[in-house]
Amino acid sequence: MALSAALLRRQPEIGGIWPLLFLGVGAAAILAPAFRDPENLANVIRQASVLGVLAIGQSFVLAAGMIDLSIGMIAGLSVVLGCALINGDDGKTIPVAALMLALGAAIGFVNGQLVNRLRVHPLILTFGMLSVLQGVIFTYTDRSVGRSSELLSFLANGDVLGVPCPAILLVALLAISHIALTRSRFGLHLLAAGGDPGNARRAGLDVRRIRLVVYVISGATAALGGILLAGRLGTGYPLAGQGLELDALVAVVLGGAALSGGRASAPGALAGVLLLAVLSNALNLMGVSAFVQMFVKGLIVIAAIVASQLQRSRA
Amino acid sequence: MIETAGLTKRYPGVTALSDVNLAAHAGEIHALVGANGAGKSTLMNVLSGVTRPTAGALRLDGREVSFETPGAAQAAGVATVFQELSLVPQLSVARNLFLGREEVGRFGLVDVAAMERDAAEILSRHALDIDPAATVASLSVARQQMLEIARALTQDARILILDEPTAVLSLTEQNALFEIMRRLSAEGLLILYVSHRLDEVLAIADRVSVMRDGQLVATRPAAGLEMDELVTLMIGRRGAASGRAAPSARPAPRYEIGYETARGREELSIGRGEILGLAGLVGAGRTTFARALAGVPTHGAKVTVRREGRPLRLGSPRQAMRAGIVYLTEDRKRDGIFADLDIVENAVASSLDRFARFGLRNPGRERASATRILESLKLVAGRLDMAVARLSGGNQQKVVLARALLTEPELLIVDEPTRGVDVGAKAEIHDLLHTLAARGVTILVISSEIDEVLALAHRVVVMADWRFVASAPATGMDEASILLAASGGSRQGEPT
Amino acid sequence: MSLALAEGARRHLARHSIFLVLAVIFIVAALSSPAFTDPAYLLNVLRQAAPVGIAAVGVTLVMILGGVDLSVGAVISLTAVLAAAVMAGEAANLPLAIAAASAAGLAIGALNGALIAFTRVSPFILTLGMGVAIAGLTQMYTGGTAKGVVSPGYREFFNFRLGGIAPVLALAFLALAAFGVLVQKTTVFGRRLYLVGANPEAAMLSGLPVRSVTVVAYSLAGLFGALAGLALLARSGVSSTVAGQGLEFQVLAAVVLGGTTFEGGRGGVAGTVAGVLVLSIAFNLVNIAGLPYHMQLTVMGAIIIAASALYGQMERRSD
Amino acid sequence: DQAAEVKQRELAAQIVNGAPFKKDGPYKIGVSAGYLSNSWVVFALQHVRWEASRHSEIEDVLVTDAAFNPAKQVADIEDLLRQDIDLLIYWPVDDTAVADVLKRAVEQGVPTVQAGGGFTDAPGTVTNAYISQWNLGEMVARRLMDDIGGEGRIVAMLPIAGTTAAVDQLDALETVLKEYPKVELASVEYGDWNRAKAKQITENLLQRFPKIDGVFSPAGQMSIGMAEAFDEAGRLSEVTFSPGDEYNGWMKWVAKHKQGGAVTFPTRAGQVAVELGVKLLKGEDVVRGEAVPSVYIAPDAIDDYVSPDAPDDWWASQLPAEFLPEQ
Ligand SMILES: Nc1ncnc2c1ncn2[C@@H]1O[C@H](COP(=O)(O)OP(=O)(O)OP(=O)(O)O)[C@@H](O)[C@H]1O
Ligand SMILES: Nc1ncnc2c1ncn2[C@@H]1O[C@H](COP(=O)(O)OP(=O)(O)OP(=O)(O)O)[C@@H](O)[C@H]1O
Ligand SMILES: [Mg+2]
Ligand SMILES: [Mg+2]
Repeated sequence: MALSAALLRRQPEIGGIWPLLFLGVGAAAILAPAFRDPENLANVIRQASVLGVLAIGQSFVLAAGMIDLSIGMIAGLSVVLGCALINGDDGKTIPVAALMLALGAAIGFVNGQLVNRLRVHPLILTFGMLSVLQGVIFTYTDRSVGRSSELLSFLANGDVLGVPCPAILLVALLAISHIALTRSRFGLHLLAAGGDPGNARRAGLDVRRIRLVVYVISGATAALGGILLAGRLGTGYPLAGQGLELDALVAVVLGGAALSGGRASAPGALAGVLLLAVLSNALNLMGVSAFVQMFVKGLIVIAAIVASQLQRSRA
Repeated sequence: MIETAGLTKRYPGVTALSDVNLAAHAGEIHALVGANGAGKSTLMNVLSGVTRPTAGALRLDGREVSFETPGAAQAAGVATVFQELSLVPQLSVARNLFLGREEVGRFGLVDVAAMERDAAEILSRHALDIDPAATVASLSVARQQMLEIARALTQDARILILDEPTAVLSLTEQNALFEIMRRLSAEGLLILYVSHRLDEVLAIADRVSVMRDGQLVATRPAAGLEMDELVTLMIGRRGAASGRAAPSARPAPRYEIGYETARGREELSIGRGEILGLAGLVGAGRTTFARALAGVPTHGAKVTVRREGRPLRLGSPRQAMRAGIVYLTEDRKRDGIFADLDIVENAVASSLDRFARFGLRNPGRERASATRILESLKLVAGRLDMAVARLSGGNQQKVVLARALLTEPELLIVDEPTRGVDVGAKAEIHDLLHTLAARGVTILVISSEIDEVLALAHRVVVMADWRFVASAPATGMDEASILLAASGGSRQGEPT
Repeated sequence: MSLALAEGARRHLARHSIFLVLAVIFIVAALSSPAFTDPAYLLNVLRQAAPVGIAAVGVTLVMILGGVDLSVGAVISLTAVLAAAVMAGEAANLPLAIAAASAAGLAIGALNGALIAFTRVSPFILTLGMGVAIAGLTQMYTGGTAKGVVSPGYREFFNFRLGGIAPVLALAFLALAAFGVLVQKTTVFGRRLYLVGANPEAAMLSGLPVRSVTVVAYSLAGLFGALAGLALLARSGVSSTVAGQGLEFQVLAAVVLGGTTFEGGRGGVAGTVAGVLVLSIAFNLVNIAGLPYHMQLTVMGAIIIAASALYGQMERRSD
Repeated sequence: DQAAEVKQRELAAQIVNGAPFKKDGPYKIGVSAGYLSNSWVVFALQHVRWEASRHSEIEDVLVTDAAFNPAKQVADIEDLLRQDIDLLIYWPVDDTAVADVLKRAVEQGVPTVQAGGGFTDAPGTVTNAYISQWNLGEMVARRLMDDIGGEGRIVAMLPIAGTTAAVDQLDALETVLKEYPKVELASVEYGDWNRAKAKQITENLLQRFPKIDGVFSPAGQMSIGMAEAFDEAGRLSEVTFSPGDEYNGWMKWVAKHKQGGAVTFPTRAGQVAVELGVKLLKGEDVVRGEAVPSVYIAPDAIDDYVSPDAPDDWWASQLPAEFLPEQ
């Protein structure tokens, strides 16, 4: 509570998502008593963790005025390759995880280079990359391969002193990202480059390098999300990452980021993810029909985005 | 200390610079003048690393350099205030001020507090009353301009490039700027100064270089240079100075305007065919008033208008335009031109309906009307299907004017109509406004150049702190009295 | 003067480089399989492309405006099912079915447009959310099984080949595309789309009815989405409640390939049609070449990137 | 392959002790659907509901939809467990991806029943009401081989790449093909259970191959799209269609063209799953897997199954009227 209050004060422009999240949590707690169960709350966090990691990565991308639709498939690739290589072996977990992070970063590097050199709109470029990676995954395997390890499963599902491991990971990532976005020189340059690339360049910033780094971050975080996802699924399912990119995008924008760049917030993005996860969890607990759930999810996204927009234009 | 040798820059279809050899020394204020599109900004962009030349060399202290990026130029000691504002609107004042050179504290983190503290100090040193934590987007254009200058000044540069820094500044700020410039040049800085305000140039510069059609036609010491001579060099012929508006009997009020703000309710009336000049210092609220008058939904400002006693509905610019009220923006790039679209498309944007039948366009009539009016405005352009972004500032202004005129306005509001416009075009625009007024169009002119207001207007109203504080026939006012009213805020003169 | 001419030609080329891409891919296709020289097959490609193509015409209009419509896939699913349900196997119900589907598309489009015009939300996220909501609505309405039986004669009519070669559906697609071109080129509304897209602020100050242009454009996108749903119904009957799922991205790719940018103010329907054809030929080409399914995805991705890169390069040359 | 099939039958015949799951009613059943936007699944779910209505001790059926997302299915099952369900019925997006969470369910004392997919002996799955995709694929393949006389060129149309259905069907087909060296499998395509996509792919196959003798397509939904493409190309007569399933649109086609037939993919699996689950809750023993057999419906017999007035997207079933989905 205190943390978010402090956030609210510091960054009024990202205020929109917090009241909504509190509202959502409050409504869930009242309407679905099972929601309040601490074990359920831990579940919600586990369920949100993969998307949370991806959304935090995407915040950097949006801050720089770019977009990355390939993250779902990067995560998917890291699920499939990671499981295939680890195949249940705890000893291999860490080196393979490191390898996946490097691979994700490398794909991000390619994205960044292509955006810088080809003059293709990043949305189209990364959409093309999504398709390419999907093809690569299917060429590698058309069915679930390999197994994750105990260690990975612990990372994704376990807890330390009652705190879910993914929560610890998320908080750590969030802290680093938030500081990087708001307090580091790189973060400032990122926002400048996203806010007005031409002017940032004239101010002496190396906009191309910034874009490159942003895609590397995005690729690496997507791979990290994939590693978590591998822990949750236990196997390398080829379609595991499908659609994550859009959910991440929605969460980040709900969290106050502008698709036009120059504005993004890691805590906001995470709040957006949590809102979606709470929503899905609470509706499940309330026994709302799956079809109605989908409808409600759409409505909430619309309502949230419209509300935050109205609030912003009033400010 | 800086020299260019055979500098040439070609764009498809235009040679913006051709074989330019410029030499400027440390400690001098070197002015660069020329008509719109002469190539001044292009030259400055090359010097500051934004644009790379097609041919030619650049020497700094005798050593050949080539700036691949603006960052490289800054590292070599070239600080630039660009003609187009180049701040990042979403970021705070302090962050903009130190962009790329942030102060880093513990753990390599940016020390925001220290930056804001230092920013406050720098701002107050330049007598700028701006909150370092405010976002740049919330500042007026003039303040943004001052902020840019302040930013360039903090860069410890050896060369300072100012590309039309005074275009949006009012007199006090200009004077403050000139003060700073003199001090810096005395400290050994080279200042390259681009401006259309020739009197200013002659007053402050040590030497003046004149550009025409991409060529450097002359470099002269400012002392002893006559204005006429300068104009002749610039445009290749003698310029015609625009005359003052003929004093005329004040016409009966046609528009009665009520203006409500947090400061209270103000009234203003304008007659048919009258040119009313609105003067004031930066931030006096002239633009806000004008936009509200033209139907732009505005926070904290409410305008009611009666034309010949009958109230007008002004809920949107569209409604205002239907009622004959048209506003020409002070910020062409942001909300004036449709940069990617061509000249005709820009010119007819507001009057498509007039030429259309049943919602179907009539491109022939559109083009014919646009051509006619653009010719009468003496537009200089290669082709009419050229993207408007490629025109020089003055010609862009003419296109935007053409758009307004095609709607056949009754009340035309022009905000800084000659900002960034060269002397030739400026006189043409002035003449045009006079002609329109003579035809019965009511005109409201906002300008930060008091000279311009005095030259154009029949009557001058001074604004300060969102209120109309003075009103008098132009003949009864001079620079001093306007400035006094604008800064004092005391009410004087006849009722507005 | 000659310089100016050359420049004009280059700009022209840059604006229409998608046609160059189309020509290249067509030549490659024709060389690798004789099928592509057979008019009947080509018209069939056009028929295949009809649902995506028709939707893309509408989406082009909103993208010229600087917007985007990601709800179009869900609109296609909804309207296809809705139309079949209203038809209920009776030819007499046809007009009502077409009207109902069009009205649904129009209403959803108008809602998108109104929300965007009056609250200025990001169209990307709004229409994404709208797509999810509409998909949920469709499932609620159908309970998961696609209702309805297509009227006799409906599919036969659209799949009938005039003169033995030209399927009516392909011609309908061309007609709607031509209509789109006309709207864009000859109407005041069409010109306003470009103006608003190029600079919304300037458009507002210039007295353009920005809001109503926005609402109309999105309504048209919704309507074309509905017509795309009807086309899908004509092409393959009603067999699922998610028939249009994912089509929005094919639509988007086609529109962008066709030279309409996300920033708005540029492009047009003709380019979009070429973009649709490029994607369609590319898909059929990799398919006919017998590449395995996975390679198809990779090749499609590469084509999308390469074609837009080409476009970007031509643009750069021209400015 | 054959050996695996035999082994599977042995495994399925094992007896599961119901005693550890014994519980007094009333019962709450959780259903985790891997996807619901598919008419087969809807019919299977209606069978679950119908069977549940026949047991007065079942007071509630909770349903979640993972929309083809295995991670969401894991989350859904976690959410269902939090609601104190007594029995979990599921059909997976992917078997292995839900194995872990199912194991957790069993550890919490909630019996798990897999409904309608292939048999699995993962520790998290207590019992199966299974339809062997492999078996079905084999039946379909053998019918096709008979119908084309054991030689010629065939193409295969499978559902979404990577799903168990696609994997098992292809495996069965390839196994059968080993016995028919004169049959060439010219191309394997993935039509995503999407009629329009199957049609477009087939249009290209028709360009690629001047002659196609047979089509292996166990999913009737895609078979119709293919048949339309053959028909429109005027090449329907050259080809022999394999049986599809009892998808109504396909059966209408079979009734009209008197070829192909159907190998059922019974939606009744949902019902069997409930029966198995209730037995476990009462402490009775069950088999590890109860096969819900596919039967072959010859083209001549199709009239007993097809509903000419119902939508295409409909399944032949014995559901009582009040449990049929709305038309
Ligand atoms: N990026 C560009 N692409 C094409 N032409 C350009 C570009 N930038 C400038 N030009 C052209 O180069 C010429 C010189 O322009 P420049 O901006 O240097 O003029 P200027 O002297 O600064 O004029 P002003 O007083 O209006 O600012 C003009 O004809 C202009 O249209
Ligand atoms: N009536 C008003 N209500 C609230 N704020 C106002 C009002 N009038 C002016 N302001 C504020 O004062 C600032 C300066 O106003 P404006 O830009 O209209 O001044 P200006 O005289 O045109 O100055 P400039 O020379 O900067 O263009 C603006 O940021 C605006 O927000
Ligand atoms: Mg200039
Ligand atoms: Mg102003």
